[in-house]
Amino acid sequence: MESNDSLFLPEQARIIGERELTSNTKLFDLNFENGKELNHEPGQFVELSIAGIGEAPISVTSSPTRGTPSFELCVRAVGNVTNALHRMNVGETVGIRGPFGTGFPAEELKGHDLLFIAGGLGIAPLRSLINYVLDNRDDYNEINILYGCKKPCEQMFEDEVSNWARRQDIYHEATVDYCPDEVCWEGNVGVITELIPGVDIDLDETYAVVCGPPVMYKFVLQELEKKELPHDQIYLSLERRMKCGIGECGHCQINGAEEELYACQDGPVFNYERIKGFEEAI
Amino acid sequence: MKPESVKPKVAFFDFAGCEGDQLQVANMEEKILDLIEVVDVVNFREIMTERSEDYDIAFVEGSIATDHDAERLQGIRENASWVVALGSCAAIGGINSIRNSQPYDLVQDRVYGDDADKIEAWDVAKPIDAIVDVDGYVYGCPINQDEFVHVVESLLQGKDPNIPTYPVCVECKMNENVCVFARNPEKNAANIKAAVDNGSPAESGPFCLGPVTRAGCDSQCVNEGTTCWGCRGLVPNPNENAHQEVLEKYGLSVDEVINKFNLYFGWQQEELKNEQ
Amino acid sequence: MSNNVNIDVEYLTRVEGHGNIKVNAANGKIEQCEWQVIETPRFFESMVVDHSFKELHHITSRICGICSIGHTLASLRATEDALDIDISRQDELLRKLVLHAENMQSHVLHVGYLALPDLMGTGSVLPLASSHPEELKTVIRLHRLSNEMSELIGGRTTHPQRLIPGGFSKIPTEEELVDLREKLKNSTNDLTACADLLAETADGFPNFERETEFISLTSDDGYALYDGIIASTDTGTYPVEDYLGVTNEYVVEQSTAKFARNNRQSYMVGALARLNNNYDQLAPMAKGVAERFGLKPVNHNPFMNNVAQLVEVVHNVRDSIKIIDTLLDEGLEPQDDYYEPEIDVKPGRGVGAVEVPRGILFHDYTYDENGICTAGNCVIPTNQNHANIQKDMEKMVPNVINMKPEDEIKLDLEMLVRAYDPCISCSAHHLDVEFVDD
Amino acid sequence: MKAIGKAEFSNFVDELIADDPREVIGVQAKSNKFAFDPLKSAEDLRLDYDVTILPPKKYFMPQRETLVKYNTNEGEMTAVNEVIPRIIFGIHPYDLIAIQQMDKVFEETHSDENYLAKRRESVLVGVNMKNASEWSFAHTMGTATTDSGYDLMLTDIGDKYAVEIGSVKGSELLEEAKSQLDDVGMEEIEKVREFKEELPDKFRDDPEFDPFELPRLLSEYYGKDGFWEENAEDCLSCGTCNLVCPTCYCFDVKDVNDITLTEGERLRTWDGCMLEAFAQVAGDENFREEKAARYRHRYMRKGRYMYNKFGDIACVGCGRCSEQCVPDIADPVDVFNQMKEGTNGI
Ligand SMILES: Cc1cc2nc3c(=O)[nH]c(=O)nc-3n(C[C@H](O)[C@H](O)[C@H](O)COP(=O)(O)OP(=O)(O)OC[C@H]3O[C@@H](n4cnc5c(N)ncnc54)[C@H](O)[C@@H]3O)c2cc1C
Ligand code: SF4
Ligand code: SF4
Ligand code: SF4
Repeated sequence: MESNDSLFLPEQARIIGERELTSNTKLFDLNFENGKELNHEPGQFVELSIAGIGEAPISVTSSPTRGTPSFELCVRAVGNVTNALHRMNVGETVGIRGPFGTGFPAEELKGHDLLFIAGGLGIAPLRSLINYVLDNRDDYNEINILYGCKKPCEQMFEDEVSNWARRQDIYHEATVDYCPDEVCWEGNVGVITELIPGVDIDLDETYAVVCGPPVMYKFVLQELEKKELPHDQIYLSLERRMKCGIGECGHCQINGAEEELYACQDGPVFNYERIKGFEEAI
Repeated sequence: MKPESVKPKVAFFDFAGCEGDQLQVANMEEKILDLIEVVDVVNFREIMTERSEDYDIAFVEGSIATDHDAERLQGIRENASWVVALGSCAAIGGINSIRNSQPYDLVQDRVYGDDADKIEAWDVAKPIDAIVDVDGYVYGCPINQDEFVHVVESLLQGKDPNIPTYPVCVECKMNENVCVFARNPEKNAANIKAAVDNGSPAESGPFCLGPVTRAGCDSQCVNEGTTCWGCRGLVPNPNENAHQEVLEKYGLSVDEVINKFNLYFGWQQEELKNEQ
Repeated sequence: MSNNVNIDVEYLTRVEGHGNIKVNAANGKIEQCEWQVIETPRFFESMVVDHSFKELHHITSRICGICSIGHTLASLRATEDALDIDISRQDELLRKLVLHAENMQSHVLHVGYLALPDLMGTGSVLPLASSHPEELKTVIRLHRLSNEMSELIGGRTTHPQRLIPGGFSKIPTEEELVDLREKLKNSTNDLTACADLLAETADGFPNFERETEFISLTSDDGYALYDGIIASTDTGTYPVEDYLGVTNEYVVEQSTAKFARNNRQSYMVGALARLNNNYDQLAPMAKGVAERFGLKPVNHNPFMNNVAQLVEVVHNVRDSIKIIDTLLDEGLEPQDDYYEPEIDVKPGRGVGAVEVPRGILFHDYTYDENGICTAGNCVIPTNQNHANIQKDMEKMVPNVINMKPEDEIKLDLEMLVRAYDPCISCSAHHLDVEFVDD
Repeated sequence: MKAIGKAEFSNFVDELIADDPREVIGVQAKSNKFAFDPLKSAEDLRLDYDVTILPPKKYFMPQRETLVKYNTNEGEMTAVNEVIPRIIFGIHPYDLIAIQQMDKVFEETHSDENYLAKRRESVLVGVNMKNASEWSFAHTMGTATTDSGYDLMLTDIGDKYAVEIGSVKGSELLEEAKSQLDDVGMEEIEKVREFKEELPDKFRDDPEFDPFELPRLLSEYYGKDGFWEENAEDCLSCGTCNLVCPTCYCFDVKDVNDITLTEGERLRTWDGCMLEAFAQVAGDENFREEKAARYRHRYMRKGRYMYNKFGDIACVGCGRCSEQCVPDIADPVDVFNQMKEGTNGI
């Protein structure tokens, strides 16, 4: 970035596509006005900005291998910026800064077995890596995808998910915490941790990649612990409050016994070995 | 989001209060003209004759202390999509709640003497959210115009206004005031020493409620040379005990501390007690 | 014309607080004609009890947002009287200045935003934004000037902060005063424009007179606002301490506020009363405006109160310039930014009387040896006017009842009440208090 | 080193106030305290102050700063960087060191022009401490003097100020006072040396720790049962200790709109990690909900994080937090001593 540039001036991106995924989550397809590419890595995020409302960090959910130069954001309406975005229409513009942060180590994972564990909206950042891996299928070994939601209507990317289920070269399991009687659901019922014991894990070869709501991590990690998966073979993507995305504002700092990390720069993707002693992390 | 072509209709109502908050709105001068660009003011008894029962946003000023007022407020609630408490009397009971801690027969007697029976009012004054659901709050006695604008602007844009949850000290420090507790070091030191030596301070000390009061006023009273009186009410999680200790350490008696907390916090303290 | 009249104005608009007008006439005979005050009581005289002398002005300022500066000053004067606190001449001049600011703000608001729409036949000031944009901007400019002035001296337009027992916590700088003086001088055109505007529309005021008593402060030192003694057009002067003997408040069924009477069944306070008592002390330019409207003492048309308010605005501006000149000539004595005067606390009772926009205001406190209030009493101008409003209505209705349609009668009555600029929200307290013996 | 008579120095400052296009800032009395404020006259400059209420960081990272302006109708956003060139008189060494730490943050993380441009356009005139606040422990932190970070550095040596030149900017500023400058001899150099030698006596003598053990001590105390809870018990979560600290720079960003909803600004404002909502995210999740967690976090920042990142201990010992914390619980000496004594005892 040129030194005369403001770090805080977003670039304009136009909404070129919009799709409802669940009652409160939408997928947005965006294109920079100036035609440039985002050039992100799976697991990185952008600061999404709406003038008059504010900014929010959002993971890029599309894989850099697909659909470029446009990129996709999967956004749940929970607050000011996200609600405002949901009210916007195709053709309107938003501001984008980024991509920021350290994403998944796609290189390091090459040649290994992968176990994806996604809870709810956690699928958003994972989808980027999953599709990246599928587009470079030969570089990776076995692929397991576990995806859990509260209830069937909250499952997202149904077409892609059913594609995973159809593919022979992927092991995929979906689960919901509960299923209302009137809804037809073919997957499992129960929390996502219940799926983990059923997965065959080659302890030397498997990397687990986990993303979900804060409460999920503790229980998933307990299950992986039972499997004795080495800690440095687990990657997690964490959420924190962020006001700049670039390591200045101080909000996303996580303190540990020996060191402290910034979710926006050192993360949002962390190796579990590195943060396991951090009381504040999980 | 742009304001829709149909402007939202805004109404102002007042109950027991000084109407100083509506005056703050009237005092916006030219900005009022901007305001009526984006909303239709359909009811503002203080400055206009027309009135309409058809409105979207109701700003309500003043506390509730009679059955008649409570019914009127319920009517407003039914008509409006959004009810916003305007000012401390409506939002937290405000100065009206001073009397809540006084025995009601004494209150009546002091003011109306033998005619007390002619007066019908509740034994306590309540903020409006004790009667109806409230969608937004503009704190302050009087309200801060910028915050009012922010709340209106937020409502129009469908976002939650950003109302500070931190105490007044934050703004006070940003304004680089000399803290009330640092203005008279000799006297403070003597007080603290006396408290240590004989168990009670020598002289009534300084007081500031800034450390437990919700910010948003830009620490205006301290800027003007006085002290934070607590008019915007308590922060969501006040450390009242620690603050009480501070006030006592600097020389306030327990009674004095209670009196200061009662200036504006009367109703909120009752609520905190009930929660526990 | 209207043999049967049923006027029921609930929550009269464009006044402070809540008041109803009820008129009932059948076959030309009046059955009911009432000015009702229905404000929820707020019990200030009880709220002040047990609080420190340092807090009383803060609490009683909340009696009324519109005259919060006046209430603060009356409160401080009562406290200073009770505790024998002297304030410096500089502080006194600054207080006079801030009182001018409030008086001006309130009058501009009343004449420009509240009364003018009646005269122009609109329901509020808002339509003037498109029909009379220039006139409206003139009014807004004056209004803003007065607010800037009260902010500069009092630290805030409403519920001022800098006014404290013994003086000021913070004072303006000389540069700020020079700047303010310049702005006040430059407002002459706006003042004239306002006078023109009112003059164009003044024939809209009903031609109505009723002889009554006018009470205000008066002083040898000038047009009395901040200090003086009580003066009545009927019965002469009284010391401020004797206010209870003048105000004689009493309870009526139709009102949560009290009514007052002195020599007659009612009396009037406010701008017109002040003008009637102290006309000769007006600034020359203000007198000029009064003459333009043919306003001479003693005037008995309550609608002329609006004109009297405009005259006072001019006086406020001119006298403020004079005060600033004095302050600058004498040189502003600097003081600390967080000044708190040393005060020796002693028991005592004190009365403070100040002319606020709507008339003479009394605060009366008793303190114990720790400076804690044991009793308080406030007599508010609007309370003193209620009876006069009632009497005016009683005279006006029979005159018009067979001559005008109900709508016009209703408007006349509303205008009548509004002419008093009643501040009902603050008038709805106090009746009698037993005073603890000194 | 040069020297300038005190009267000549006053003239020099007055001339700058009158003629220099830049804003001239200096330490002045504010009631019974001191503050950096625009100077109206050299008379008001108080180079004998103990400590200012706020550090001079407010000139490089203002309390409220517009980053972006936008017009919602046209969907246009423009970057804003309002830079007022300034000459700032009277910065104590610990504050100069704090500014150098901030420079690293804003330069090395990214180059943040909103900060850096303001720094570039300022001339910093330091002054060696004639008086110290009773809370200051700059001596312990090694920040009582500094060899860098200033453009000019003054030392009061009686009827003159000794002037050390720290940069080209500094010598350019001195240009205007050239005729009044004296060359210094042994005597003046000796006086400056003596001045610095007497410095340690001005500071409190209770610190028992060495700054560079702090990262280790903090690691030991990170998970210490009850330690942070006890120390934070009376915390009001008021953020005073953050806001007054010369090395605190955390910020919030918010949009402020005008009533017509067309124009608005994105503001950066000071924030504080001691405030309850600092680590709160949507859905009411708060990663540092307890005041003890926030209290610990602040110490981790001061004593370890900046050290790990830049090699600096981010407490310069100014004592502002110690003095201004209303319940009197924010004194780093107290907390660091507790850790030091505790570990000694183990
Ligand atoms: C790295 C990263 C990646 C993410 N990826 C996604 C994603 O792909 N999809 C998605 O839907 N979400 C994602 N999130 C979560 C998303 O950023 C939040 O849901 C979003 O910030 C909410 O913004 P908002 O303006 O809608 O919410 P708001 O709650 O209105 O405010 C924005 C943020 O500021 C905080 N805040 C604002 N005002 C206050 C206040 N007064 N007090 C306390 N806190 C306040 C909120 O807690 C919230 O974190 C991600 C978060 C991170 C950190
Ligand atoms: S609000 Fe009060 S206690 Fe807080 S810093 Fe300001 S003066 Fe001190
Ligand atoms: S200054 Fe003191 S009370 Fe305030 S946040 Fe810091 S430690 Fe807590
Ligand atoms: S932590 Fe306290 S003593 Fe240390 S630099 Fe910050 S304010 Fe000064």
